Amino acid sequence: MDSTVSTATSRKTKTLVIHALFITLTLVATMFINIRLPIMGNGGLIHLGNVPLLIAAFVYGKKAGAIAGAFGMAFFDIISGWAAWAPFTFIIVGAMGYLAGLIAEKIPGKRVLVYALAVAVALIIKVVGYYFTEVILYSNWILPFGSIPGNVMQVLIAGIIVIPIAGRLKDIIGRI
Amino acid sequence: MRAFFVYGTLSEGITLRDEERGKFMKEPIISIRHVYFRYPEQQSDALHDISLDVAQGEWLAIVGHNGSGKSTLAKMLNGLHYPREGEVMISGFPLKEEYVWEIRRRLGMVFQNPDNQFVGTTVQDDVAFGLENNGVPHDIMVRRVEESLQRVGMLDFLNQEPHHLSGGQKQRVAIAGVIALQPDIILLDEATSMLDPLGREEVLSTVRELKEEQKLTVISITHDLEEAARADRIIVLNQGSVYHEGTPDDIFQMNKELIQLGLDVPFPIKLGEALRRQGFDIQGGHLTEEELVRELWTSNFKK
Amino acid sequence: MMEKMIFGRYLPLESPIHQLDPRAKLLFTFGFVVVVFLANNVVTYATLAAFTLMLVYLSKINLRFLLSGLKPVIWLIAFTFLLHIFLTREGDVLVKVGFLEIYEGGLRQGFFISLRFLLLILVTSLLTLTTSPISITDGLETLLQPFKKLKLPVHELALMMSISLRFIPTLMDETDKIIKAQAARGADFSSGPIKERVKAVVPLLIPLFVSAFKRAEELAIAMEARGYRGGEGRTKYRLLHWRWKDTVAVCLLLLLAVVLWRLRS
Amino acid sequence: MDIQLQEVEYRYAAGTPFERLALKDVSFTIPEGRFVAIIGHTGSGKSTIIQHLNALLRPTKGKVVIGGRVVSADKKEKNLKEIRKKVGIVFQFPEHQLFEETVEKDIMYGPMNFGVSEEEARDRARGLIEKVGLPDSVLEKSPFDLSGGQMRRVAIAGVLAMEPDVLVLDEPTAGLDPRGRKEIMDMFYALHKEKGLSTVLVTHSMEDAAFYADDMVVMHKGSVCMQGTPRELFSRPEELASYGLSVPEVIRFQQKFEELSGMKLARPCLTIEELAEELSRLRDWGGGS
Ligand SMILES: Nc1ncnc2c1ncn2[C@@H]1O[C@H](COP(=O)(O)OP(=O)(O)OP(=O)(O)O)[C@@H](O)[C@H]1O
Ligand SMILES: Nc1ncnc2c1ncn2[C@@H]1O[C@H](COP(=O)(O)OP(=O)(O)OP(=O)(O)O)[C@@H](O)[C@H]1O
Ligand SMILES: [Mg+2]
Ligand SMILES: [Mg+2]
Repeated sequence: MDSTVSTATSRKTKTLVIHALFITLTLVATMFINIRLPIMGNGGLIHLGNVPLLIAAFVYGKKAGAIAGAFGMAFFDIISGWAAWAPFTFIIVGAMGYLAGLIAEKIPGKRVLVYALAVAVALIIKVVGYYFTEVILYSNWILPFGSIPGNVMQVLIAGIIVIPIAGRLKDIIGRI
Repeated sequence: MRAFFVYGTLSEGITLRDEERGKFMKEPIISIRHVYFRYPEQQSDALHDISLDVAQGEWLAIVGHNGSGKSTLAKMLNGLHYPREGEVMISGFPLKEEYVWEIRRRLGMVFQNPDNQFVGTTVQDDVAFGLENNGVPHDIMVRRVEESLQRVGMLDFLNQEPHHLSGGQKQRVAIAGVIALQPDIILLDEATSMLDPLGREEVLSTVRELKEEQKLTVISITHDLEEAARADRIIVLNQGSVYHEGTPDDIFQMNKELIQLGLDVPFPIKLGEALRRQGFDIQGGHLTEEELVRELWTSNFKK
Repeated sequence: MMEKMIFGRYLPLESPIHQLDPRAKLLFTFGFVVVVFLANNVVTYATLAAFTLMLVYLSKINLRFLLSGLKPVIWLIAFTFLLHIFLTREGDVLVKVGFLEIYEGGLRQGFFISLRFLLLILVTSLLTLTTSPISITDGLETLLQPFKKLKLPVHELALMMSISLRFIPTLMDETDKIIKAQAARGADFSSGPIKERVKAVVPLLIPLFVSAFKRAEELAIAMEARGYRGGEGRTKYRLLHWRWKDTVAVCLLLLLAVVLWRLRS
Repeated sequence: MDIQLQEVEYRYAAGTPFERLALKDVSFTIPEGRFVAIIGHTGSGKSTIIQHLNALLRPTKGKVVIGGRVVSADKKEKNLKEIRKKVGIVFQFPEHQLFEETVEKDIMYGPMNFGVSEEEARDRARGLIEKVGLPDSVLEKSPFDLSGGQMRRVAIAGVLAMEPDVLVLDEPTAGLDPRGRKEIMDMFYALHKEKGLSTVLVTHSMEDAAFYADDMVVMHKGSVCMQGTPRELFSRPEELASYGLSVPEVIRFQQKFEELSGMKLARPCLTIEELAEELSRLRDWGGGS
């Protein structure tokens, strides 16, 4: 018996806990970590909820990304008065995390470019997904266009933040 | 394989194996023989040829500088990793994968950071966590949760969430979670080091009471010399090996050597030294202030 | 500073709705979301609204408090209303101001859809206001049990949710502490051009994630030391009790569905 | 530079249902060049106070005067950076704030935020790494490759690099082994002496307060309940005990001795050496007869 440290169960437990903490991080970042943009009057508050989900996807892979996004953001919706959005969020943001993770895992090449691609895909899912969600919720085809700029900014800024630090974080956890 | 079901659905903790074990009670409850351990991809051993015994009902303190291997040893005793070489017996079970769940039920750990071991959303959920893991039936579970919270004086906090508790209170809940499983041994890995003095005292006196009441064996890893001085026996670790072992009296006679090991010397010994330098007539080292006061008075003033 | 606010959505009152089994409330809410779409005329919408108001009344939650919690979506509802008024061209013209024409159909449509939206949000809010997050997790776990057969790790998901709930205040505190520690080192999170603001969050995020990794490590060790080895063979401390009241609640929803079905045009 | 707190009140989450009064009517002064210890049991408001010392928190009533600048509830102060540059805070577990790729960059982060040039910041980092007792070679390492105690030292260097006039320490030695504790405290004390740095120490260790501080402030339930020199305060053990605090070992020993012998030493002793001297004086002068 040479590999004396981590047994199969302990890896499973740790994965479970990591997923749980990333759900929390997504929620906390959505609620409390904001960047106020000098543009766009009152709508200039950009939350950073997409940051933990992208980091989960890049550092721990598609499953972590999907779980952090789906549970974390849907949970945010539920507790902050957007409960009707929650089921849609669960699917849309879950898919964002999953695909971002999948791309990061599967596509070879320069990390920065791969991550950028993953962010772009996540961006498309978010914009399209919420457009149709709101079409259903508002029973209207025009109103939902209003939320596109905000959604774009959110994912874009998250991408700008995450792409340079994802690699570093991956490196750091390798050591601790 | 699901051994825990056979002994796990304990009728009040007395299990077949417990009785069987009774025959060998004279033996130490923990015995470690020539144990080596190295973390993966490390150059040197974190534990190097460690041998020691722990007697049942004993309070053993383990001290040593940061990085001396205390936590590594603690985690090994709980089967969180296994020795590369050497033998370990805990509470009658050899430290092997197949017995690890038995061992974990009998050796409960309390860790340093009160926040990172609180699993439940409320106090009662947290205490129940270990019981749930061991498949304890619901009615027994409810009773055990209540009893153990009562013992640590936290019964009034049943539905509190952890962020409303102080560090000391969280640690007492952690202890409740451990004793709910009715273990033989409780292992504190710097369990009081993040607490304020009052919280520290609360936690330690809780453990002390429990030890008397339930004949627990206590192993406490600590940097706090006052705490170590109250143990029955102290083991000093240095760079992964047992450097010295003895009663608090023995250990604290080492004096300067302790400082070299990154430790400190207890106050009465330091004061004794200083007094001797001032020409007082003080015999060997005293471990308690009371002893020192008395000697200081009787042999220097009361003539 | 923000730590106690998070569970602020849950109001621990004593009401018939609070006392319902979380499973009943979850089923009821999911059902309601579907049933809402049955309404399509004045009578059905009125029934639906009355029903919702009855729920609010039963929950003993102050209506004003409830509405104040809806602030983030109120303007959306208003906006939906206006858009429908101006964009639907059905029925008679009611008002004509310049090139803007308001049709009767538009007014009705706008009103109905906003109302539907409002009711949806009210009922889903009621769920979270009357049920603690822990109970919701418990309820979901039990409701999802059948999916275990499809290899859905229901137990793990539930434990994961409850751990994440437990860590919300802890990680919020942590965020607050790191923000302050970096502010004390001169970090500026609130001024300068966008680029600077984006860069300013890096000293917050890296320590936050690193501490989360470390926590995860320690927590997993603590869990295993306490005998956690997956869902198998585990018993449960929290038990749910389905009572006749819960059956009544679910039946009430079915009744509502039947009534609406009958009354819709 | 003096810091004065004048009738400071602080409420967390003011104006919400979760409001919590953490400080009330707190007034005291941290005179330039002094070493002030703040003690009090857990939750008494110590950490809340120190966040007022560099305007991380603004009082909800009263004011804080920091070297001539006034921070108060009604005035929204601009340019707090200036204050933060002058008052450096080492938070509890400062190693949790490290984030840069190398130790050197992390130490340089603070000064560069305050407009110090890159070369100057680098020079400071190089100078400080030795001061905190680490070898030069550490500078190029990632902070995450260090041991806990080493990380703590790097984080401390990061605050010192801002060259503050006032250094505020919130339980800076928690979790270290005894040698580590002593080394770090001695380092702060040396800085205090060398540079005349005003130092504020929040601690649970009565020994440290007795040994290092010129003045002490005792907190209880958000108010200042005792103030004075360590010698004054530690001669009132009953009062301290009523606030959940104790006295240093030396004092406790002195009390035990006085009780047993019925004699009284000239003054409360704060260090072992002092106690031994006083005892020998007592013996020579009369106790021994
Ligand atoms: N997960 C790990 N991987 C690699 N090395 C490790 C790991 N954990 C500990 N070590 C190393 O093993 C040695 C012993 O560490 P251990 O944590 O047991 O010390 P300790 O005596 O508990 O110290 P402290 O007083 O700081 O808690 C140290 O040199 C440490 O760097
Ligand atoms: N972020 C916060 N939100 C709400 N209340 C808080 C917050 N931080 C502290 N408090 C409350 O303010 C009071 C004072 O807390 P503070 O942290 O200043 O105490 P302390 O003396 O530093 O305690 P310790 O010794 O545990 O560090 C406590 O009652 C605490 O619960
Ligand atoms: Mg350790
Ligand atoms: Mg504090």
